[in-house]
Amino acid sequence: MNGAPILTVENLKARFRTKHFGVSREVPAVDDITFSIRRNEIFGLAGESSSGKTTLIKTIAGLVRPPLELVGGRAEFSFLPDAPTLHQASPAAVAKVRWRHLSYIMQASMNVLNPLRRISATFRDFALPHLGGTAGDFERKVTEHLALLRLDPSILDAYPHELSGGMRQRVTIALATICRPDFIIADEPTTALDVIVQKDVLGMIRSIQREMGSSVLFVTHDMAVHAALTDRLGVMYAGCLVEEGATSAVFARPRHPYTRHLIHSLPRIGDDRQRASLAGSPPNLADPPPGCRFHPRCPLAVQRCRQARPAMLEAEPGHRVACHAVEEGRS
Amino acid sequence: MRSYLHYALRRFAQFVLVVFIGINLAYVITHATPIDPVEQSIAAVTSFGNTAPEAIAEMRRSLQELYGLNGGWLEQYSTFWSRVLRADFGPSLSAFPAPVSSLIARALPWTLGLLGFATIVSWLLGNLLGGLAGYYQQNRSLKLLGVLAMALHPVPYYIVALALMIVFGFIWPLLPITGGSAMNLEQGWNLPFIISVAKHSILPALSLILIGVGSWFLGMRSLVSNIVTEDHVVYAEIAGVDPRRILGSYVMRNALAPQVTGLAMSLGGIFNGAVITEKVFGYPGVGTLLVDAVYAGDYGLVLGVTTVSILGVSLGVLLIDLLYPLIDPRVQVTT
Amino acid sequence: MISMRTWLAAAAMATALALPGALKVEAQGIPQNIPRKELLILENPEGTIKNAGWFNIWAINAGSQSNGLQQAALDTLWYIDPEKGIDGAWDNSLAAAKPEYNADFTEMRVKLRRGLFWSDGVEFTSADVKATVDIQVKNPNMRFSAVLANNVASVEAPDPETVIFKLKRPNSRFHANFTVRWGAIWILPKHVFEKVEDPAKFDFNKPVSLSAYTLHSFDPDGKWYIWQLREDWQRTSLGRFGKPGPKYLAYVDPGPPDKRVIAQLNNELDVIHDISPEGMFRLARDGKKSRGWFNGFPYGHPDPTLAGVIFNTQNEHLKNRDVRWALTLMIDVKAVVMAAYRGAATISAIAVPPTGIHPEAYHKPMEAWVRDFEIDTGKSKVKPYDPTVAKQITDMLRPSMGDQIPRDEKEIANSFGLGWWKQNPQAATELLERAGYRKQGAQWMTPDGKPFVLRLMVEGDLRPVMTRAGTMIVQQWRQAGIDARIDVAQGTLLTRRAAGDFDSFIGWSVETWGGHQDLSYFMDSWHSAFVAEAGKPQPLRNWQRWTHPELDKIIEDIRKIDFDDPKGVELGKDYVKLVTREMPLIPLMSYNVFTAMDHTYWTGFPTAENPYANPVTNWGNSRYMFVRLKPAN
Amino acid sequence: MITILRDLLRYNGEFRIGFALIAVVAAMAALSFASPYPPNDVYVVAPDAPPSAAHWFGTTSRGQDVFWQLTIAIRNTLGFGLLVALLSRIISILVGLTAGYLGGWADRILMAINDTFIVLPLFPILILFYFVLRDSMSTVLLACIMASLGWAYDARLIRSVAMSLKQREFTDTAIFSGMKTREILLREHLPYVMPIVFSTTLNNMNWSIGLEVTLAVLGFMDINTPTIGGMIYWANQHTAIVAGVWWWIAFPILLVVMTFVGLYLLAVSMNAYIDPRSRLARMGGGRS
Repeated sequence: MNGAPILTVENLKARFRTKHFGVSREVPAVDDITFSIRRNEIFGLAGESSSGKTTLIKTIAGLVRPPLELVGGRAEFSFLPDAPTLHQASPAAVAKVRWRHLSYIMQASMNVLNPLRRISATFRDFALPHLGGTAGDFERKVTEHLALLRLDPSILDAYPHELSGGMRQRVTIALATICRPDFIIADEPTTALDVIVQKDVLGMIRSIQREMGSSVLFVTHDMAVHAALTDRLGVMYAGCLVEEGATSAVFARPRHPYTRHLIHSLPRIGDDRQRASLAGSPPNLADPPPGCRFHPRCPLAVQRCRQARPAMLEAEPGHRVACHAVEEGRS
Repeated sequence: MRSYLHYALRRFAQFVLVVFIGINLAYVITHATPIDPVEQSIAAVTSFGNTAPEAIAEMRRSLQELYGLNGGWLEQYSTFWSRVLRADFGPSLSAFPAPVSSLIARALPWTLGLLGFATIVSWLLGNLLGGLAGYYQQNRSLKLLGVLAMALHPVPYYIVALALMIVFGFIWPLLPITGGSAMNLEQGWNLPFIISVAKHSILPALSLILIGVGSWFLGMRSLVSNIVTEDHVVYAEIAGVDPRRILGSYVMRNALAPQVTGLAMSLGGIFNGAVITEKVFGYPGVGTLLVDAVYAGDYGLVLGVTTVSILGVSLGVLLIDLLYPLIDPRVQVTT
Repeated sequence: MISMRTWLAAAAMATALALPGALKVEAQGIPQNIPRKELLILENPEGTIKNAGWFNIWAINAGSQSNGLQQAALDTLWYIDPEKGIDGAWDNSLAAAKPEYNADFTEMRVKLRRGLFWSDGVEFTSADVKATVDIQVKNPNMRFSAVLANNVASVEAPDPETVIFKLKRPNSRFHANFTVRWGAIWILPKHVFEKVEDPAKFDFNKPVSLSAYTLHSFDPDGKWYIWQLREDWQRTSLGRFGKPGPKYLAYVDPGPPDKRVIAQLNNELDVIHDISPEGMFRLARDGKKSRGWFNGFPYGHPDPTLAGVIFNTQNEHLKNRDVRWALTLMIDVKAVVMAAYRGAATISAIAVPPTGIHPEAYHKPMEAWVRDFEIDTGKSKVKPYDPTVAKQITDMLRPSMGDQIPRDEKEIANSFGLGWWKQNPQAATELLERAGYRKQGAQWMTPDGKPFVLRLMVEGDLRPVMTRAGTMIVQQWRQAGIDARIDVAQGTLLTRRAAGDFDSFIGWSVETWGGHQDLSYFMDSWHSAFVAEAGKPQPLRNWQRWTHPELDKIIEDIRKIDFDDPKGVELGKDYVKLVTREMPLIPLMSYNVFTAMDHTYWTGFPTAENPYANPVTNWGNSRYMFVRLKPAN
Repeated sequence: MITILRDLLRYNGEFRIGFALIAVVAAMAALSFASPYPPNDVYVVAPDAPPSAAHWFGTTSRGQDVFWQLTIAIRNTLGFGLLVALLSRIISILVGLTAGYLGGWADRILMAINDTFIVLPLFPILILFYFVLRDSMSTVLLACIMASLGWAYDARLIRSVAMSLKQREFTDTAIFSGMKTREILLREHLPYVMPIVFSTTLNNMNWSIGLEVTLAVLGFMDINTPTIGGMIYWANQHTAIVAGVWWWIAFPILLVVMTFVGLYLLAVSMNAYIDPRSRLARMGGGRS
């Protein structure tokens, strides 16, 4: 793997601020997160729902708009060197980068295609400004790309509602990869699909990534998908990154108690032991517990965990974890 | 194509139902009255001169034929419908013996012009500004527009028309406040006449537009502020699609679909507004005709205008419904 | 952000385009392409004419009655001016002389003027008069068919200047049908109508004129009509008085009263037919050259029409004379006059309009009788007349109106009238009790024990002044304990009064010549022979459906004497006494019309000082003012 | 209920303005009971007086005090609006709940009729009613007619709420426990529909008052009952605008516009309060 990071995230902080009928609320959904993604790798981001995964990638992708606001830190792409985050870069610079270098496969991809436009129009809107060329050239490129993904070019004439869910997701992947971007963010792209289609789509992402040599930030709560697909893995809990390392290493030896819980809760063939379920529920982010945010549910929690935030420290080379227990060698 | 046909048939069925219920309502109302239209007509006609008893008897006979009051209930009812279908409402009492249909035909283009122009302008302007206000929620002048719209939109047409008339007719007399065009101009496609019609239409149209814009503005603003958070818009933004294209093809256009339905639903209400606005400004359309017909006790004319407005409004709604799939391809499948 | 500015700019542009030249427009309420100095603009009080292209006035109720046709194009045998007239109230128009009857009034002979021509160049002759009768008798659905068929046995035209009417019955007033007071039987052009298959369905567009003007153009939407002076105006009956001043006449619909006032303030409407008193006051104050019939208060022209409360005497309660008198004695006429005309009215206690020559003929000579008139309520005898009411009204007005209110008794009598019935709740109570009504608390109950409900029908904003009078009277009745209600009938008042579908209404059934003392113009139609049964349409003009043997006797006697016979006045006085005793209608005041004339472009309008004609725009008689109008400098 | 009111008052600007406007209007209406003049009588004070200490809003050309006349007029107008709104609520709740709950053919038929009433131009129909009923057209009768014409739009809203209720668990529970349709609708669904009923009531009042003013101004109303439209009608009769008696037109218009804007703002803020999105935001759990 070539080492230069394509994305460097440092101390990134973002929060929601809402006010409704006098009840005002601040939710620190991204709390001091640091990590980086290298070229030509698939980086997985895991965590339960509402652990801040989507907010993190929105912040990285520069989609910061009220009630979400950026508090500090940076998320710098190598193809846009001088801007600390996309959000702070000039709109013209961002417009150039988008889709050409950075594309996105969204959660709930059922609804990401404009229901009132034909697929071909969406392709034109998204990719034509980047690819340029004559209409004929463009059409040929799109058709070729669809062929690469083994999609029938006739879908271009369809409206989204005329396609099945899986087909729509494949179209979205084709759309996200048409410009051969350097960096693809994929947010739960397979969640709503049934298992067979899911497998197919994952294979598609894998092959196109290999073919193009792009980097992928792949977000899902499904640890099995991570195991099958990603090169490296980050685990989020309550707005914080708690563990990060090579996927194989993390799976082989999960260090954070929460990661361990996630991995152990995966069903395994031939394993019918009763799995210990985690007590409690994810914290209310509007009023997070002090210290380590996981401590109310952590079997290893001690007094220190209740008071001080654990720092993200390298437990092994390339494998970082934020846990007092690991730091103290208790885990 | 088949699904469109299916959709069109359904809309047509709804149109037929509206016309059926509306016109039956008119029939029931007019036939439930204790007033005998024939005696009323005779009284009206004879009130201007000494008329011989034989002449009255003769007139009664012909009027009874005209109003379809001969024969049994069923025969009367079918005569009524055949008259409606032939657009034949007999002679107008207040303009005897001119047929009601010719009076309506004369007034209808004025109303269609005024109503059509005002409706289209207010719909476009209201949606444009409302869409912008929903998209650029922090913009101050758009916020101010929102406050204005909120203050204007709930006010009834009459009050706005009266206020405009006082301001531009009396206090600051810039614009003509009565009539459809200046006097002694040849009606037709000549420039002085067209300019004159345009001038005379400003105030009536403005009173319809002021209220219309407000309601479309508020509707569009709330639609857009919801749509901008929808996935396909966010996705297009992430993709770096040209913001103007996003605003146009992703936000506005998608918000327009419910606004088109809204237009169909509020056409009747806008027509109500046109009636009163025309009366305030003495505009020679069907609204003025209707109110004057009531003042004059012109039974056939009142019934005729009511029927034609029911037909006209439902036709307008049908037209919008039939064009709706152009805006939203989904309806063909979902309905 | 930039793109949003673009959007906003576009929106602003669109708005600006929607108001083409808004900032440079003036209210353009006058006909285009005609020099203003040659144009007289008059109000057509009928408003917008629905079937604008109809000029056949001989068809029933069709087309406009006052689009200018009545003054600019139509003519008939005689005119009686409601005022003094240019050359006396009586004018021989198409006729060369007054009508000549035979001894038993069964034949009327008319001598016609020669040298008069229709606007298409055809000469007017006796054949046109004969055709006017024959065509309408032959087609029974025409406007004057019934009256002609009832009266005329045959009509002969032995030579071009002589017409002989053979009547079915003696009728000394037959010529009244061809004598213009507002309107009359107009003469139609034989050469046009004889070619028409069904004259009742013929629109007569473009009309052939017998008077000084011809149709120039008209609005198919019915808002305006423009008439142009004939080149050969001298070949019309109006030619006798010299060349008419205005080359063009425009009869327009200027809109509701407030718009009329604005139009005249902008000098865009020379003659307003009628407006509210408030509008008249505003014009008198701010219109530099606007004035009414009187230069100051009370402004309005008193039409020879008696406004009053008309009872439906076929109504269960109103059959009873005591009830009718009780209702009269509940009224304080001063408040009614203030409410209706803000005091600008001429009151009358008797059922003859206090206008024209009538005060001299009836009101003043009968003042002594009226003062002595006595009512016996059964419990007491009262003399209900209060001769000082007009003076009381002027006293009420003087604080706010100042010196324009006359102090001279004669002048007061001239513009405000004499006395009226004094409000007398006690006498009213006694009369009602004698009629079997009982008061329960504050509420009058009918003899059968129900609350006494009485509706008073008004026309609403079609006749604002009368509506106000009605509202005031209803209030006074209510305060006296009757459950009285106002009933706004708008235009249907005409229909409903004919159908007898009312308890009482504000209006008139007494209309007179004004310039002639003869009362048969309205009274003849009050004969019991014409009264319809309840529920059947009542022909013109006995709306109260009141009959009395004495009345029939008076009417029959009048029919047997000559139009100018002084005995007519004596019979008229008998009528006044009878109606005063019976009170089938409560006389209130003359119908004062606030006709406002703008002297900016034209001078020489008829006024109280120069009463040669009536200036109201819908009377056929008002045509005489055209020949007296001169352009202002 | 009181806490809702307090919350709305404290935190929602639109509600605050609307509440203030309606409070003023309601206070005016309440004052009518203290009026020193009989409401139907004319010429009780000197006519045409401009606003002064004695007559705050001046007097009319009919000799009525504009202020006191307004109090009774707005009371009658509001009363009329309320009556129409209440009567039409009965129909729209009935139709909306039934259509939403039953679904299928019943829903289709009801909605077809419903849409007809949305589309029909009601003003000519009302005029037709006036035309044939004439002076038997009393205020109460007009209210009944308008109620039976003006329910459709709100029935559609209620139906959509009812449809979503049908999906909820408690409906199934109620069905299993053997409740009849009528009981389910009245006991289980109605309470959930009430908030939207309340906000549509306000909008419906605006609608009916607007039509009342329009009809009265044209003289198509019982003019024996003083209303806002009736006041403008009489002012027009006396050409108040050109006569310079502007206070006769201005104050009724001002008050009725306050009513319209007030009712509208109340409805809007009420809707925002009911809206699930804002409710969710209020209760916490703003999604990331």
